[in-house]
Amino acid sequence: MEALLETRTAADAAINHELTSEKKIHFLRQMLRIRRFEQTALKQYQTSGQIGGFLHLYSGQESVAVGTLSLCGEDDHVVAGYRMHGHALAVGMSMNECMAELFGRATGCSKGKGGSMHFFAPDKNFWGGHGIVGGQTPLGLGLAFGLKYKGLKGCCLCYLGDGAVNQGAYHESLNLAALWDLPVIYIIENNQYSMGTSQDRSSAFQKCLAARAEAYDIAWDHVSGEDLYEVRAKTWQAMQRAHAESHPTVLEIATYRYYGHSVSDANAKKYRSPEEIEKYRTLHDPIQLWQQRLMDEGILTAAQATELDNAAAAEAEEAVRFAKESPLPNPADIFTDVYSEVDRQTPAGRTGKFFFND
Amino acid sequence: MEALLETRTAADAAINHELTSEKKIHFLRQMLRIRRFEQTALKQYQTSGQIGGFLHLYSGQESVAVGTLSLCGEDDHVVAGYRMHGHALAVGMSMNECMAELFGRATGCSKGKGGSMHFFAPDKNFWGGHGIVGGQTPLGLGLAFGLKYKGLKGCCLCYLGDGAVNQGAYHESLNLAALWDLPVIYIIENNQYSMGTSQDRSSAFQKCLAARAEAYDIAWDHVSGEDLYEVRAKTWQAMQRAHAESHPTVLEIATYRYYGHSVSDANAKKYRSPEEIEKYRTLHDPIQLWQQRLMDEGILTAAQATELDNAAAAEAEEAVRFAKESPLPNPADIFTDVYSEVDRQTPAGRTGKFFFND
Amino acid sequence: MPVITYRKALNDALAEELTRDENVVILGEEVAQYNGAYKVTEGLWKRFGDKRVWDTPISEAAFVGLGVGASMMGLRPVVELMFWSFAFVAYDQVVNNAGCIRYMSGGLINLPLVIRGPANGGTNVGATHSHTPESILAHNPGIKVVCPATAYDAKGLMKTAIRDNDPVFVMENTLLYGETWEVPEEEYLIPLGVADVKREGADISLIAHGRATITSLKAAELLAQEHNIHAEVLDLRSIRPLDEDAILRSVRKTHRAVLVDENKPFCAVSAQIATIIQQKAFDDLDAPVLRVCSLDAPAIYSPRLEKLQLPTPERIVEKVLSIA
Amino acid sequence: MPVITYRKALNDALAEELTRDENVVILGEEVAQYNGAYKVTEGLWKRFGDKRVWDTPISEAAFVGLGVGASMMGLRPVVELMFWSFAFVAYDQVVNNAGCIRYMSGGLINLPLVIRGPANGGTNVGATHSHTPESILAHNPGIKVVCPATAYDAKGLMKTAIRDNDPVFVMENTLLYGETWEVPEEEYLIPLGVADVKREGADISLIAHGRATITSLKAAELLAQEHNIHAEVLDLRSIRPLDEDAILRSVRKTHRAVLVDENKPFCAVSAQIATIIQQKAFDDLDAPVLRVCSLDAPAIYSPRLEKLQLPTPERIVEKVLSIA
Ligand SMILES: Cc1ncc(C[n+]2csc(CCOP(=O)(O)OP(=O)(O)O)c2C)c(N)n1
Ligand SMILES: Cc1ncc(C[n+]2csc(CCOP(=O)(O)OP(=O)(O)O)c2C)c(N)n1
Ligand SMILES: [Mg+2]
Ligand SMILES: [Mg+2]
Repeated sequence: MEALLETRTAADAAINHELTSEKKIHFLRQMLRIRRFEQTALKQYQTSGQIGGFLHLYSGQESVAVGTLSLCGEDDHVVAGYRMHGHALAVGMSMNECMAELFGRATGCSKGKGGSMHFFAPDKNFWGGHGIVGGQTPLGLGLAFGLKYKGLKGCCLCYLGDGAVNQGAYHESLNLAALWDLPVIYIIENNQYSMGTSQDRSSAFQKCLAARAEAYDIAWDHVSGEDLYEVRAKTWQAMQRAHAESHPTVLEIATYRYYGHSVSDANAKKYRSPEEIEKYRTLHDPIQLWQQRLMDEGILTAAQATELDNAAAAEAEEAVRFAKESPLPNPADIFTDVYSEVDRQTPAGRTGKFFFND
Repeated sequence: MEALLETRTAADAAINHELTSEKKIHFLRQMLRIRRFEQTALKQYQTSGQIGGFLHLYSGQESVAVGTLSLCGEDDHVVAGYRMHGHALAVGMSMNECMAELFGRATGCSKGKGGSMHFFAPDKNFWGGHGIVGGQTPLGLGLAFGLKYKGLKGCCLCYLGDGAVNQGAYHESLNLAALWDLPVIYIIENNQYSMGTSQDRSSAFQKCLAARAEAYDIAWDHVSGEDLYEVRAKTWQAMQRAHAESHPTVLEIATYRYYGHSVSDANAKKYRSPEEIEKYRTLHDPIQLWQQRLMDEGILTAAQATELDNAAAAEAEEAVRFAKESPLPNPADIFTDVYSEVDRQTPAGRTGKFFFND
Repeated sequence: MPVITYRKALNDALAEELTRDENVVILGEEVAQYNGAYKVTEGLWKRFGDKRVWDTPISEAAFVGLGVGASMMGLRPVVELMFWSFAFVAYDQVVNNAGCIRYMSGGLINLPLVIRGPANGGTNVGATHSHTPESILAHNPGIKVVCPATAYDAKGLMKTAIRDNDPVFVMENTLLYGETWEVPEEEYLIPLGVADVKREGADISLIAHGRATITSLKAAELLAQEHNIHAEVLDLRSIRPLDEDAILRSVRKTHRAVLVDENKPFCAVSAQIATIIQQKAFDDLDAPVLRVCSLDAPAIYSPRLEKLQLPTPERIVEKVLSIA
Repeated sequence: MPVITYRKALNDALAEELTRDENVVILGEEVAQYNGAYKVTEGLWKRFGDKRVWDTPISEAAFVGLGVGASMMGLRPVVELMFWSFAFVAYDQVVNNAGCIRYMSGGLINLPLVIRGPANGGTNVGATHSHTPESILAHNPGIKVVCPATAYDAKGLMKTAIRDNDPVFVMENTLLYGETWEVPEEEYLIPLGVADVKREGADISLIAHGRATITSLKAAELLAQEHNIHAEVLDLRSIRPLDEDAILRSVRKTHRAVLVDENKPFCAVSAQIATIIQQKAFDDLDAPVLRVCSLDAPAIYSPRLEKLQLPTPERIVEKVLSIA
């Protein structure tokens, strides 16, 4: 199948054309909130000693989560990898519950049990947050299967990285998605690196990673992550195909991450030149570009932009306060949330021995 | 990459042109030996009660193993799935050791430890015989890696089925083969069914299964298994690419199996019509077609053909006698061949406890 | 009471639950049109149609993960693995996605998923196809594992498994599929976590699960007839949750135990049981807890040899005599 | 004697073996140009070049299987898993291809392969990244598993593992990488299957492996200072082959044992050890064999809680006091 036809200019696409100014400004607000949330989390990681494990920052990629997820309706579902703070905030999770999760607090979205890689909000159709590279791709199939089974006109957006495309589970998923016509959209966030490995050193391909979809007769498209309008326009095409025809799509969105792979990436400036990073930060930053665009469209002033940014920063600081003041889980909580039946103390949860320390 | 250019007619390809009559007749002999070996094994399975487990018959596919493996030189290596009696005999394993293996005898190629799915002959560059669908595909990578590492101008022929292409390990292997330029040739023996599932119900694709190779920028070709000349000509192109340029190839060879998936396939004539099977048996049988071809070329008489067939049948009967007269492994043999160091009673094999029944 | 096969009992359980709950859906290789490699799903596709019974490609990671994802959406998928051995190509989906997501989400997610299929040696299909992964799977908190030994148990446990709100892995046995037992016509459920005394006895406890229970019953018969030793046979049925009380009750009565287990011995289910017994019934024991496991090598193909590799009544008797 | 980190000891072992044998080749994610996610392979790519040290894509099934295939050809691949937890996406390759091929070929094939990487909880990376699969892997005859607890052991065991002609899985620990121990400059090897008494004592045996050994040593110190109990600390070092004699020797001396194990308890390594002890030292035991394992839930993220989930010196002391 051919790459999808492009709408003449992305901004003119119906899905963008109909946007109110408020909506457009809201996208900026969301991107700024993600950026500020993460900058604040990073600082806390480095200074508070209260955040552990990994912290995979999304900075530079905000337009992907915000653009694609802005299109979701009631029956659209989402599942992602471990670099998903952006997606979590974009689906409407609060900074408080996310920050508290990083701090391992009982008030965290996962009660402090999941950490940075494992945010969940099923009430917002957000199914995580998964740490095993590519492991979420069959889950995306299952969510789409559930939708189709129930006769709902929704789809599943399933995110993965440019390195994750080389996991077997993803390929098995593509075949099954095509064979069963499941309404799943795989969104490859191509930030050009998997840890310290550039795309050229990890993947063999012809046109691009998304074009591998042709092997399964799946539609695909390549998208610039710099342009929120394009992200929305092309994602919407895929979502319409899913909603109307129950066909899968693979989208590849070109993007970039500013920080290292995780906070402890000692080589963050070795496998990529500082100049390369600087170039992306200054010339290709999706937030700056969107802000400029809104100013060019005459619907945003510099002062308003600063205000949004300040509000985002303040919200993040407030989330830190919330997190720090929140209680830790109790040691006994280690044993809850393992088995549903045990938690609810149903007859099934009271029969037999479930835990084996004693 | 485009499908490989076809030589004008396969018989004219240099690799076929140079064949002596003896060689051509030898191919017929090998195919007949495989057919007779399996027919005899099937009868023994059904009557002797001494063969257990699965028996995946290759009847109908003989031209694939004989054609492709006829091209192997000293540094070419082979690994296959579980339907590999044909490959085993084609690389030069004896009917005796193969039949004895089916009978679970100590004289079997794997001492009765492997069974029908697990024939091995490392001395003939034959690395099995693997029962987990697709599990052999990374092994093929490793054999090719070993060749390249040692600077040998060989390749690895790695066989799999049309159902196996949907295993994740195979896709991971294709990417790695392309990325590292490993001299491995994946040969998809497309007999149109994986157990009771037709190709259309198991795989989504555009042109054909081999064409999925384009996703990884790997060369591929589609081959008719009816024509031994074509099998050799196209496989040789791939092998030259591997030998000279260390590039991988995916070949898909169209073929058909006459029997059920395994001996106990109760539905063998349900998911395919008896007419379909009959059509292949009478009009497309690679052995009959090759025999006719050699008669047309004037290098084989009907009498000679009968003689070859009788000799093959007699050899198979003799193999049954050999197997039946061979000893079973001793119960103590259950514990040998687990650890190399233990078998050889090296200091490492005599230190610590390895087995835990007592 | 009707006498039916273990296979039919499973088939009935699936049919009843498909009928009862429209969210139950069956997935797996050859489960629909082919009627199942071992015919456990025979007739279900014909009866319940394309929407409820799905043939998958040979992509275990994808379709097990699909089952997990679908269970998040409130379906109750019953995923067949043609052999439990094939879980190894889907191990991340099985252990991490089925086993850990509830926990990592702080309990926001339920995964009412069943994965089922045969998990046994003894059929001469070689080492890679003969794994008995109940021990390595039950190792993981978050996962439930049952191993029915009879048609009656198979049906009752399967129905309960499908209604359970956690992932339950049902380990069946190809050597039992064709065996018959009495199974009532009325509906019944067997709770997970309840062991079953399959034979009473006062001299020694034989504790087993799955087909090893049947072997133990044969050994108990030999012991009674030839040695006047009256063995109690306790069938665990459920590995996790585990009926520890029943184990201790039996051992406190008999003061001796031999554990019978088709697992390879190292870190087998029986190692866990032995550990529990010696810890909690230390003063009740008149002899060490002994085990009869599969002989500790990969499954051998050779048919006559593989018979010896699994626990046999003779090996059990011998072990019992060594301490009784 | 020089004092070096566990990480450096491993790095030295790899460098020495790369130098000694041209068939040794290192494969894994980020092992070359990035110097290893945990820097165990630091400098090796620079020193030994593209031919000996290979960065792989994130395709564990493919590159583990590649390692197995290459070992058939006589290479001695050392495959890094960035975390042993990632073995679960390559489990078939690990268990069936590395673990069973020799057997199924009737001994025609040797697989001199090492798979190595960290296998521990305690670093707040969540349930899926914190598996301790030594028990489930050592479950398989055909596989060897070692769990070094110190820099000295890490170096000696790694060098032996690389020279061994069977697949050896080396389980390292990210919490130990930065810890230091004395390591001689002269070359040495530590045989697999030999446990090490890390502290002598007559009152009770603490038996452990990997980092649990270090925790046990801390507990032994507390026991001596605060309770005048002299615990012997036996470090198994090698899980399979296992030094059963050393275990029994220690228990026959002390008559009491507490097993310390970062595994989740069900079918843990410690369950196997307890089973062996009660079987073979039944009459020597003055009390049941007890265990201190990780708390039986998936690994929790919350940093302060995860500290409590792993065995602590305090939990060990408490358990010891309950029987001593
Ligand atoms: C199966 C598996 N292998 C390896 C890892 C370790 N790992 C985590 S993220 C990562 C890189 C992934 O890169 P990419 O898919 O491009 O996503 P990005 O980090 O760029 O967002 C690796 C190797 C893992 N978590 N799971
Ligand atoms: C991972 C795995 N899943 C399932 C099976 C069971 N199985 C064995 S062969 C087979 C069909 C394979 O079909 P195909 O690849 O077309 O090969 P063919 O049998 O036609 O030669 C299946 C499903 C297996 N052995 N391994
Ligand atoms: Mg990336
Ligand atoms: Mg086929």
